[in-house]
Amino acid sequence: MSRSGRIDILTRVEGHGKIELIRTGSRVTDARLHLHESPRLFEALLLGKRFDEVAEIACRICSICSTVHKVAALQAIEQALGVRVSPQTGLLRQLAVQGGQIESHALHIYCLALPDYLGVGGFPGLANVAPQKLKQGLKIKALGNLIQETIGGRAIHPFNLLVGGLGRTPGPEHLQRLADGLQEVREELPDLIEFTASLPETLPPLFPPEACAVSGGPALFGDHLATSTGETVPADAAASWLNEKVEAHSHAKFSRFDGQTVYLVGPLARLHLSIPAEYAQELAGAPVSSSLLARAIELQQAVEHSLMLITHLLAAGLQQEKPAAVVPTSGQGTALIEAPRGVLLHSYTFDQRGICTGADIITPTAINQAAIEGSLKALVAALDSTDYQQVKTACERLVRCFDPCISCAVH
Amino acid sequence: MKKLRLAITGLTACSGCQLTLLNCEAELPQLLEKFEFHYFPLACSPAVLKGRYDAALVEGCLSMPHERQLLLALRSQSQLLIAVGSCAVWGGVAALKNGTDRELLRRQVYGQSRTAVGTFSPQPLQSLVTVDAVINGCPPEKKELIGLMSGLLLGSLPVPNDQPVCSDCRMKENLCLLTERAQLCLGPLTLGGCEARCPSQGVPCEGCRGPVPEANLGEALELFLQKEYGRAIVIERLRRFYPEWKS
Amino acid sequence: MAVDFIAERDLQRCLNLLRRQGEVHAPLRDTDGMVRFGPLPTGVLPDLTAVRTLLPPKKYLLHPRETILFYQAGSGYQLPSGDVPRLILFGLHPCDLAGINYLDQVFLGNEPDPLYAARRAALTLIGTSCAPDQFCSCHLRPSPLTASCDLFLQQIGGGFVVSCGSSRGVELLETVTELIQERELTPPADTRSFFGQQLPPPPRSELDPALPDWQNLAEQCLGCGACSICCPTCCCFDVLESGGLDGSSAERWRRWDNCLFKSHAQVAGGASFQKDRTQRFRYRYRHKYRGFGQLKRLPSCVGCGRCRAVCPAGLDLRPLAERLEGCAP
Amino acid sequence: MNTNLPAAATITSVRRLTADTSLFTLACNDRDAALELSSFQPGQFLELSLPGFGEIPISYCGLPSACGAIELCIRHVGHVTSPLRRAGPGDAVGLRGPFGHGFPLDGYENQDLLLIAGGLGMAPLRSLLLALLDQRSRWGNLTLLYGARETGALLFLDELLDLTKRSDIRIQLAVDRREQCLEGPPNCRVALLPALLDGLAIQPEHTCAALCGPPVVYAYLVAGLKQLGLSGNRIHLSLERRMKCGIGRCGHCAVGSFLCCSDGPVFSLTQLQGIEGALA
Ligand SMILES: Cc1cc2nc3c(=O)[nH]c(=O)nc-3n(C[C@H](O)[C@H](O)[C@H](O)COP(=O)(O)OP(=O)(O)OC[C@H]3O[C@@H](n4cnc5c(N)ncnc54)[C@H](O)[C@@H]3O)c2cc1C
Ligand code: SF4
Ligand code: SF4
Ligand code: SF4
Repeated sequence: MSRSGRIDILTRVEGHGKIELIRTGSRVTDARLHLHESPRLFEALLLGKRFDEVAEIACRICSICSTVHKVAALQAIEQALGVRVSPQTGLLRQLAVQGGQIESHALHIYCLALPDYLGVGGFPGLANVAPQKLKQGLKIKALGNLIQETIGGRAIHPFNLLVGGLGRTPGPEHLQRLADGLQEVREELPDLIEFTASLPETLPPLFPPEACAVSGGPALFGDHLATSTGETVPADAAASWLNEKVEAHSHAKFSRFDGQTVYLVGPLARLHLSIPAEYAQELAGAPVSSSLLARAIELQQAVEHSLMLITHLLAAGLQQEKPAAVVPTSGQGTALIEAPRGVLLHSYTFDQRGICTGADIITPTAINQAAIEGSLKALVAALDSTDYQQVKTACERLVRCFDPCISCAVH
Repeated sequence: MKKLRLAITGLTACSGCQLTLLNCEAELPQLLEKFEFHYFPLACSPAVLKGRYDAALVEGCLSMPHERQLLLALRSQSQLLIAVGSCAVWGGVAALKNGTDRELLRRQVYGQSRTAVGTFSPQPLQSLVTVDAVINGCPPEKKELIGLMSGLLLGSLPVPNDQPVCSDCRMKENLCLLTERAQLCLGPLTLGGCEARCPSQGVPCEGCRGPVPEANLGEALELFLQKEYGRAIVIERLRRFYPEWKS
Repeated sequence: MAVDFIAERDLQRCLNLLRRQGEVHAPLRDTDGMVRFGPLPTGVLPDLTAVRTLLPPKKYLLHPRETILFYQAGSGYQLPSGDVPRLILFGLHPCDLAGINYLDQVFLGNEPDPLYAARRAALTLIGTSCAPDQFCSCHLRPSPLTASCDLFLQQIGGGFVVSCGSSRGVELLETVTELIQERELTPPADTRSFFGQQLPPPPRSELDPALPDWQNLAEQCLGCGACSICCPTCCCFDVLESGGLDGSSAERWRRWDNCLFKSHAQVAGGASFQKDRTQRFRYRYRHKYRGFGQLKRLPSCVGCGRCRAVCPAGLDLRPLAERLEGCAP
Repeated sequence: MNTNLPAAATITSVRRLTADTSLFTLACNDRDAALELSSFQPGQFLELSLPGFGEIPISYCGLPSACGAIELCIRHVGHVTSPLRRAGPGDAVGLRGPFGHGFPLDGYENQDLLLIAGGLGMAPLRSLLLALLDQRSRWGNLTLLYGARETGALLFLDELLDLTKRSDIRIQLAVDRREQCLEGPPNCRVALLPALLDGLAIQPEHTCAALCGPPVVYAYLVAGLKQLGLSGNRIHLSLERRMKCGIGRCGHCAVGSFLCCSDGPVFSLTQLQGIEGALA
């Protein structure tokens, strides 16, 4: 005889989700993740929209990752319409995406995850128990926002990123200001990494499934998926490889892959596929819960990478460029980018007039659903407990390790 | 002074308005001194809606039945209910195809599956409850959110603005994209307060803050058509954040 | 007649000498092709051929949005403090000078507005002559407002005829004596001659609401506000106050307002004394062509043409003014 | 006085007059400012600042007082006036004034005076009434006609009832409707305010009328007064407009080519003749 336990809303994650705990007798025997976010039906909303409207609308899928949605959408559109952007635009977009990575990771580490380790309910609690950490987190987060704002015009839903280029190119003084901020933050990151590595383990060791990440381009960018199983999937085949299916208990589609293997995307997966030498030890065979450490390491990488991009841009000398001209034409384009939470795919088809006739958007949290549920089940089994509250707390923490972005998943 | 007890949540939306609050990094410490973020699922655990709230800040529109329940609960438990962001105020991006049958849209995404069957055409909060004040924008301006918060401390609500984006834009002495560049800029029809963010960077206003009072749609449409924008394109653009524009 | 003359090639040196007296601001054509008043970088020449800048010089006297009071519990309301830098506005056309003259009458009459007065005192005005275009109406309708300034540079072939309008102007002229040549010539009249004229008083009769023109204007107007914002003599402002996050401080600020907006005459409960835009157009017209309040019977339009140049709907009050005011517009 | 800077003042007492209207007594913290602010003519107004909320025009409601106390009668309706409902003794406010032109007291010398107030219009007219009674011998007959929505909304009813005991003033009240439970005051009719003019015995060539009320009744009152034979320059009305600065700069309060703040708020009917929207 089984019955389901109380379903609580998930907190300190983006969007609306629940965990359903199934009990057999008094023992919790199974868990299920419900992403019951209200769908906005973006893929349907985009149909019939002209090419220059698609990215503006699509970035509204999610606020935390709006910059990367915008850039992914633009790249897919440009590919479909055969638009080439200047190298400067490419670099600036990369920088904006790195800014998003910094903001999102700082938000997760300091505001959403750290409270779990310090025994408080959220950032207001942190202000009491670890005010310096909160201050540091907010500073890094603000810097990530400033990068996005400098390039995108706004930290959320960046309007300055357009098909073919940018509205206004930031001046060297703006980039220099970013570089100064990045330099300052850079100094503090080794301590942060050490700190996250030193945090006590609170979950039983659960090991992630196979890893999948975008590859073949500069950091976070690329043209194909690479996996820990050695597969290489080109962008235009990625959607069918990810194999999204509708499931009754989730408003987000599930990636079913080949029906056998489950893949993880996101910081741990990315690092797993290219482990930086200095962290090889910490990360080799790391459990799901080391995602906090993974994010701290990625934060450092994002800061380093941003500094490098700025150096390049400043050395080349910034030009005020007009966006590349667009001649509407029919075509299809698919872009892959690493969003903070993992693989993001935007794919569009346009007709002769440049009107969107097909849209497919696959987001990291949707891809991760299978991995999250698998881990939840493993956790419940590992705990083998009748203490409902204990299981519930552990499950919530586990879900947070994946930093799900449910608005993205259900879009 | 006793801290003001807040409920902050989102309905059908992207969390951008709530994130805008979290993006007020400089002001957050001060906010923590004055407000208790009692119900704020995005950032605080646990999230149990309980007791009376001085104010509820609600992001997003209504598109599923359970959201109606939540909104009614927020309304009945809160002294003030504030609609934050264009989705909550106008319907926003999610509502841009409100003219189309929702079931058709649902099937375009989910096929024949019974997933998300309850979804209905997105509606602004005012369609169900009384809203005491609104903050516009997709996303809203930080400045306006902070203004709302400091107003709450005093016991006042924001005075509604009725100047269009063009006014902000002209005050900044920008080049006018509509008259000088014949671009499809929605500045004259759109509620200002964003300091003309987009036109100031040479990007036409996309109307993210919703319509200004007395927006002269007919005449604006005429003007856009003269500048050789097809009717359909103009109408599509107009409806991006506010589905109620009549063509 | 003997005049003081500065050769065009000496303009740069002249500006450099003036710079010693304060930062020089002048019309500059930007990369976007628009002309704005702004700080003149050393080595750059102002655009003296441009007919008008986007915003008039009123932006130096009344900022689009500015804090007028600070409040702190315990110490009460306080005026903003701080130095007002000395500025030299170079290249003001007669209409803009007349615009400043109008603002002076509004903000310095009776009890001077402290912010305005301080900024005004720090301004030196240097005018130049110009050639009206199709939007201008300064030369079609004389104005009782004066185009007075400290120095005026009349553009004639190869240079400028310089004249002083104030003791400050005389002082300034002394600082550039090395560039002054004495010439024997009679400069032709320029648009200054249309200002400072006695006008027959405007008709005392009220504006006729039945004229179809009001309706036409109201229907075409987009309500964008550009006309008032860009007008050198529109100076309606709104005043707002907001509290600080500390719960004990506040700030009061004013910003430019517009008589064509719905809220302009709205009072508590939403009632309005200028309910529809036709009525508000009469208000605008009255202010521009007949004047009101303390400046009753002083028309405020200086003919700079900005409202016509910036109106997306291309609205123009001139034909109406021509009919209603009886004389050439 | 600096035109932008409000003088600091303190609320010394608050009296709730009706459900939505309160009488505030204020004292200036500074002697000079007190002197300036309390030398006014009935019908003039001041600008009242509530820190953090803003500034609003309010008519003087009492008499110029030697000790500098200022009475204001305020209806709680909006952004600034609603929070004033919570204000109490000791609270800090700011004051600028006096502004505008009041009722022409010198012109009223030896005249019979007819005061007509509707609703909140009683606030400035109380000031006028008190001034007239203060120098009672300067004027002829005094009549006050005062109407409100209902008995409970009549402002200063206690004071007015006291005055009815005097023989040198005539007071007639009117309410649109009378609440069931309340017994109305003796001299109160259920009628619209303009109806009180019907058959009123006055000598039009010796009478001046001072009006203050909601815009909607002005047209009816004016028609009634004309019927009684009063000429336009004997009728004075106090107008209300949106105001921001109070000193003729912000441009919001225009009435034709007048500005309500500096040319008014009290105008003679002759001045307003032919001005669109003046009497709404
Ligand atoms: C000369 C004069 C004398 C007045 N005397 C009194 C009085 O004695 N007692 C009293 O209760 N009220 C009086 N009023 C009306 C009072 O000024 C308004 O009720 C008040 O301004 C409303 O402000 P609010 O912020 O509470 O309302 P809101 O409706 O929130 O105000 C919105 C905005 O409109 C403006 N506004 C709204 N209503 C008016 C109005 N009626 N007049 C001018 N501006 C307005 C306010 O300045 C504010 O900026 C007088 C008005 C005038 C012009
Ligand atoms: S650019 Fe757009 S917002 Fe700016 S003035 Fe022109 S139409 Fe208005
Ligand atoms: S300019 Fe328009 S689109 Fe841009 S922020 Fe303002 S309202 Fe939104
Ligand atoms: S510029 Fe033209 S459209 Fe805009 S408010 Fe003025 S008259 Fe109306």
